[in-house]
Amino acid sequence: MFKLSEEGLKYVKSELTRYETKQSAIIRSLYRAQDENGGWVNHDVISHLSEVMEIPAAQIEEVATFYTMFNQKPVGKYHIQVCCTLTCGMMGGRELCDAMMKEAGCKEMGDVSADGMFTFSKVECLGSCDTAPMLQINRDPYTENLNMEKGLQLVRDLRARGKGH
Amino acid sequence: MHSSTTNVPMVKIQVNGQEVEVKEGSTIIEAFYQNKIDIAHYCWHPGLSVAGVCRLCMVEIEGNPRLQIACNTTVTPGMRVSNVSEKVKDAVKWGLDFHLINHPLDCPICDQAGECGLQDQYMKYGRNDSKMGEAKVKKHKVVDLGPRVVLDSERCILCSRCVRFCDEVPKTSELGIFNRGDRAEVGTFDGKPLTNKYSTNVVDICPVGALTSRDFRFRQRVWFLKDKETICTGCSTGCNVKAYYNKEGVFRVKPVYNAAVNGHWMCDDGRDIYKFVNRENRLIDAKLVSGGKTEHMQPMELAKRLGATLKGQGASVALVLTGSHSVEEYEAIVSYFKNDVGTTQIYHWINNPDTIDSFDGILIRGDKNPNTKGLIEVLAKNGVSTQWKSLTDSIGTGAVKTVVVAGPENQALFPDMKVKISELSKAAKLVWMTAGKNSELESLTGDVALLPLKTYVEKPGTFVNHAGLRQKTQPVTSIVPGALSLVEAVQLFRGEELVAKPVQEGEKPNEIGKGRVHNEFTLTRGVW
Amino acid sequence: MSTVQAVDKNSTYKVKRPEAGSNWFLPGIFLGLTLTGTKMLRNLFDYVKSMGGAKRELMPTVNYPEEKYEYSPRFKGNHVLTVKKDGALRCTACMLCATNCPADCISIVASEHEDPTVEKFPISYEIDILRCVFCGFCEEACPVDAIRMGPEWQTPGINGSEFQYDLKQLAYRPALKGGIVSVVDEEERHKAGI
Amino acid sequence: MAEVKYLSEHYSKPEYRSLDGYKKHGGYEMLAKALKMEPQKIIDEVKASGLRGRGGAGFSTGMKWGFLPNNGEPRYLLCNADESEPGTFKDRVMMEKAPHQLIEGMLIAAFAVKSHKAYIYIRGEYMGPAAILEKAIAEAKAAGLIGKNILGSGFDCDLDLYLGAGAYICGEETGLISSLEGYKGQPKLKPPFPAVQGYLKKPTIVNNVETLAAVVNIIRDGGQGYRKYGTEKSAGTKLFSISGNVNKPGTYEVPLGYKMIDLINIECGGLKPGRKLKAVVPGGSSAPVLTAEEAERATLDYECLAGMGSMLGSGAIIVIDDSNCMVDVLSTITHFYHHESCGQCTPCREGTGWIEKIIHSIIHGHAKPGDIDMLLKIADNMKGRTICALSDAAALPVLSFVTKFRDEFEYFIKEKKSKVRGGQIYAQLHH
Repeated sequence: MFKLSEEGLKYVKSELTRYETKQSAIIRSLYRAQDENGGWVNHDVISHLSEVMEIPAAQIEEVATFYTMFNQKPVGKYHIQVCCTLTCGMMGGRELCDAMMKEAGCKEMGDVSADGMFTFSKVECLGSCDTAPMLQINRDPYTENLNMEKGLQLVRDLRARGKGH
Repeated sequence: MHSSTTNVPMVKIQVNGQEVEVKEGSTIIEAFYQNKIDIAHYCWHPGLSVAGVCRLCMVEIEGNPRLQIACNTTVTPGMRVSNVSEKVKDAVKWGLDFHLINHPLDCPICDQAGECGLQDQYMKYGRNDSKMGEAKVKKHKVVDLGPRVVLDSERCILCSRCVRFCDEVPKTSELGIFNRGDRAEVGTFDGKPLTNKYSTNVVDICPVGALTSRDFRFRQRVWFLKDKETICTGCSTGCNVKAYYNKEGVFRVKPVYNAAVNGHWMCDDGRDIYKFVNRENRLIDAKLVSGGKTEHMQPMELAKRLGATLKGQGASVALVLTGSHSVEEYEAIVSYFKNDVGTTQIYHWINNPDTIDSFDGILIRGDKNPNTKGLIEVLAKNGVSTQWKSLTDSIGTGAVKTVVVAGPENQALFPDMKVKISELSKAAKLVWMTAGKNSELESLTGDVALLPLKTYVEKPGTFVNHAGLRQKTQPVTSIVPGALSLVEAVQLFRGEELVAKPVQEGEKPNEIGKGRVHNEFTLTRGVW
Repeated sequence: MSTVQAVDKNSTYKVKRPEAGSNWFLPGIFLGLTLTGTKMLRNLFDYVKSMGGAKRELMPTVNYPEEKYEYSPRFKGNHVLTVKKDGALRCTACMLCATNCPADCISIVASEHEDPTVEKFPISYEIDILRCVFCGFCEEACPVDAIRMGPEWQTPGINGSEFQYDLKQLAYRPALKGGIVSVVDEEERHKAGI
Repeated sequence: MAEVKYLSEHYSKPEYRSLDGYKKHGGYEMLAKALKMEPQKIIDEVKASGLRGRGGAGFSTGMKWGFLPNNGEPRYLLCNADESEPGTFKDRVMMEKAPHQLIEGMLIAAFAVKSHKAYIYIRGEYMGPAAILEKAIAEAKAAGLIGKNILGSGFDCDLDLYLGAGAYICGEETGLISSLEGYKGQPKLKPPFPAVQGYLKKPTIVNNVETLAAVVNIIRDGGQGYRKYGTEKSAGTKLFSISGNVNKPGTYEVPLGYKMIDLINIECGGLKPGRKLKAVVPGGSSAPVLTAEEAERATLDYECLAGMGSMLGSGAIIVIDDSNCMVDVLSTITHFYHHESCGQCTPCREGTGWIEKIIHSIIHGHAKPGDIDMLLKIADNMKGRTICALSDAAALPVLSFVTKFRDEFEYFIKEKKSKVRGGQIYAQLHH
C-alpha cells in the first residue's frame, strides 16, 4: 500500500488550500506522489490520494490517466522522452530514439530496460524545435542539439552515472 | 426544468417551417423535444446537464453560416431553425459515421439491439455504408462495473450521460472517463464499484449497448417484449414505470417520465419488484385445510365456500390488511366485513414501523407499501381505529376465532412475515389471501385456507402515494389466470357471480397515461 | 348407327343409339393393350439390357433405398447448426432466426459464455420439426451462417418428442461427423477485424 | 526593417532575469505609472495600440478586455503559457530570459481589468522556466509587488503559478480553464464565453505570455508609440520561432509585415547548401502549409497570411526543404493531433484516429487510390463541427498538405514508396 511521506503529506495539505477549489491541487499532488512512488502512478497511489484529499477516486484517476506526464506503468531510473513531432520528426528524432533504445536494451517503448535504468517514450512537441532533435529526461531541463553519437554517448553516460550510486 | 410553475414568458420560433412556442431561455433541442419533432442526438437528455459532445443535434439557423448544436443554443424570438436542410442531413450522416467507425459488430450478442440509439438513428438519418477500411480501436469487453451494470467499452460512444448522471442525481461520481482521445473509456475506480441506489438508470439512459443490466442480461430480445405503463409498488413514492412482458411473464421495468412523481428516474430496488409477479414465485391454486383434510380447488370455489362460513359471524372474525392493495379493493373488503360479516376488527399490518418515514432525498421512501395512505383513508371513512395489540390479545383469549388476512402481495418487502404467520396461526381458523408462494403458509397445520390473489400488474386499481396523489393503473397482463383480486373475492364471498364489467370511460387502455410526457426512451423504441 | 328417335314426344333432344349387336368391346381392349404392351416390352428389354448396369439411365425409376435421388445443393432439408473450427457452436443466440421464422418453431435460451470474446451462446436451441415448414427463412436471417438447411430429409420418429430437435441433435448428430464448420470461420473473416 | 529588439531588448543580459537586474533596466516603473492611471484608460490605450493576441487567434486584446461584464463578480486573469503548438518556443524564451517582464505585464493587466487573482498556467514539461518563474514570483512577493496594497496604490492582486501535466488541449482557453479547475483539460461549451463565465463560472481573461509582456511597452510608449512598428492592422512586433531546415533556427523579434523570405534568408542564414525551399508552415502545425512560391510572396502579418489561406497563428515558422517527404511530415502532424485530441467530441476523437490510420496505411503501402479523397472528405467533415478548434487544427494541415502536394501522395499510393526519399521512409505509428 502506497503512503505519502511526512513532508509529502504536508505538501499535499498545503496545496489543498492554495487554490480556490481543492480539485485544482490534484495535478501537483499527483506529481509529488509519482515522485515518491518511483516515477509512476498506480491504483494504490490514487486511492491514498483520494483519502487524503477527500476527492472521489474516479476524479483523480480521470486526471491521472488524461495527462501524459503521469506514467501508468513503472519506468526506469531515467525516463527518456524523445520529441518526435514535426520539426524533430524531420530532423531525425525518431531514428535517434530507436538507436538509443537499442543501445539501452529496451525492445518496446515504455518498457523498462533489463538493468532498470531506462524507459523510452516518443513524446509530442516539447517546445524546443530550434534545438531539434532533443529529449527530456524525467522532468529535468531539456537535453538539446543531439545527433546520433551524442545520443548514444548520453545513454552510456547515464548508465555509468546510474550505476555509480 | 419544465415543471417551473412561474409563468415564464414564451418565445415564438420557427422550426422546419412550423411555428412553435417555447419557454424563454430554453434551448432549441427542448423546442424540438416538447413538440415531438425528430432531431438526431445522443448526449443530450432532458433530465441531465448539457454536454454537447456527440455533435449530432446540428441545426441550421438562418443568418448563421455555421451549423450550431441545438442542445446549447438558447432560443431567441423570431429565430428560424431547420434540421432537415441538405447541409444538416449531410452533417448528421457524417456525425453518425464518426460514431460508427470504431463501433464493434456486436448486434447479435448485444442486449440493446432493437432499442439501440445507433440502430434507430442510423436507420433514420444514416443509411450510408461506411468506407472505413482501417482496423477498429480495441477496448475492454464485459467489464464488471458493479452488482447491477455490465460495461462494454468498445460499444461506448463516450456521450458521458452516465458520468453526468452519477455526478448529478445520486451525486456519488463513481463513473469517470479515463485516458484520452479515442482510447478513452468509461469506468469506475476499481475498489469503488457502481453501487449507488440509482445505478441501473445509467442502463436506461445509455443510448447504446455499452451499459447493460446484469439482471436482464441475455434473458430476452426486446422485440419479443410488449410494454405497458403501470406504477412501481416498491414503496410509497409510486414511480411511473413501464413493465416489459410477454407470455412467459414480466421481464423488466423501466421508468416513465412524470414530473410530479419520479422525474426521469427510478431506484434500483424498484427494478427487482417485478420478480414477485412471475409464475415461479406465485401461489397458483387455492387450498383448504380443515380437520386434517386438505382440499385443492379452484380459487372461485374456495371463495364461495369461505363466503358462506364468514357471513354474519360478527366480532369473532378479524380482518388484517396491508398497504399493498388498491383503494377499490379496500372499499370492497372493508364494507363487506363491516356490513355482511358485521365486525369492526379490521387491523392495519405495518411492515416496517421504525423506518416508515425515512427518505433518501431522491425517490426511496421507508414506507414500502404503495397504498398506505389509501388504506388509512378507507379505514378512517369506515370509522375503524384499532391497535394491532388488541388483535393478538383477542386471538389469545379466543374472542377472535377466524382471522382473514388480505396478505402482502410482495412478501420480500415484509421482513416480519414469519413472525406474523406464527402469531396469526394461533387463531382457530385462518384465511390467508396472498399472491406470493410461501413455504411456511403451506406447511401450516390446523384450519387454514389459502386463496391466491392477483398482483398489481393483473388488476386495475388506484394507488395513493405518500403525497396523496391518486394514480390509476391498468392491468398489464394476466399471469395466474385463476387468481382473484380482493374486489372479485368479495363478490364471491357475497355469492354473486363474477361478470366482466364493461370498460368505463377513462379506463380505456390508452387513456390512462394520456397526460404524461413520456420518458424519451419509452416514447419510441430506443433513443428518439 | 340406328335411326334416331326422340326420348319422349315433346322433347327436342335426339339420341343416337348403336345398332343392335355392335356393342361388344373386344377390339377396344386390344387397341388399349397394344400401347401398354409395347411400353412393357420395351421396358423389359431395356431392363434386361441394363442388368449389366451399362444403360442405367434408361430406367427412370430409382431403386430406393439402394439408390437415392440426388437433390440439388440448395435442397432445404434438416437443419444443421454449424460449428467453429474448435468445435464450439457458431451460433451466438442472437434470435434472428427465431424472429424470422414464420412458424415460430425455434426457441432459444441464451446464456453467458466465460470467454469474453464469445460472450453469448445458446445453452438450449430447439426446433419443433413438426411445425417447421422448411422455408429456409432462418438460414437467410442468420448473420453468421450458424444454421443451414442440410441435405438430409428422411428422419422418422415414433412419438412427438422425437421431433423436438435439441442442440445436440442439430449440431452434433452422427451424420454430421463432429459438426460442419461454418463458412464464417473458414474465411477467417474475424481476423480482418471486421 | 530587420530584426528589432523591442520587447527582447535586454534578453541577452543574464542579470535581467533577477529582480534587481530587471529593475536596473527600468523594471516595474511602468507598473507604478499604470497604477496611477485609470483602469479604463489603460484598456483604451491597449485598444488604441492595436495589439492583437500573440497566442494564435490574433483577437484584439483591448476588445477582449472590453467584453468583461461589470456585474461585481470577482474576475480572474490567466496567462496561457501552455505553449504546446508544434514549432512554437517563443514563450519559453521570454519566460526564461525575462520572467519579471511577464509578471509586470500581468499586474498591469490585472489592474486594468480589476482582477485580484491571476494565474500563470505553464505546461508541465517546462520545468526550467517554471523554476525561474517560481523564483521571480517569490522575489516580487518579497518586494511587495504581488499581494496586498501593491506599491501603496491600494490595489491588491495575488499571482500564482499553476503547473500543467502535458496536454496540448490545455492551450485552448476553456481547456486551460477546465485544467485549472482541477478536471481533465477538456474545453467547455461556448457560449458562455470565458469573458462572461470562465474560471469557476466567473468572468475570466486569458492572454498569451507575449501579449501580456507587450502591455508593459504599451504603457511606456503609449498606444500610438507601440504602432511605430508593424502595419496598420497588425501593429507592433512579434517574436517568431523559426525551426526546420535553416542554418540558424531560433527566436527572432521582427516587426509585423516583415517579409518571410527575408527572415529565412537573412536572419536565419538561409537553407543548407544545395537544398531548395519546398514548403513553409507559417504559424505552427495547425496553420495550412505554404508552397515555396507562396512563401516568397508572404509577409509576416495576420492579413497577408490569412489572404493566402493560412494564418500567422503563434508565429512558429517551420522551413521544409526538398529533402523531406511531405507524406512523412504530415504523418507526424496527424499523429500529434490523434494523440492530443481530448476525446470529448466524436468528430475530432474518431476523425483524427481515422486520418492517422489512413496516412499510416499510405506509408506502409496498403492504401487504396480512393484514400486521398477520403482524407479530404473526413477533414472537411471534422472542420467546424466541434466544441473547440482542435478539429480544425487537425483538418487544416491535412487539407493543405494533400491539395498542395497531391502528387507525392498519389505517387506514394501507386509506387508504395516516397517520391522524395525512395525506399520505405521512417514513419511508424507509436502509441
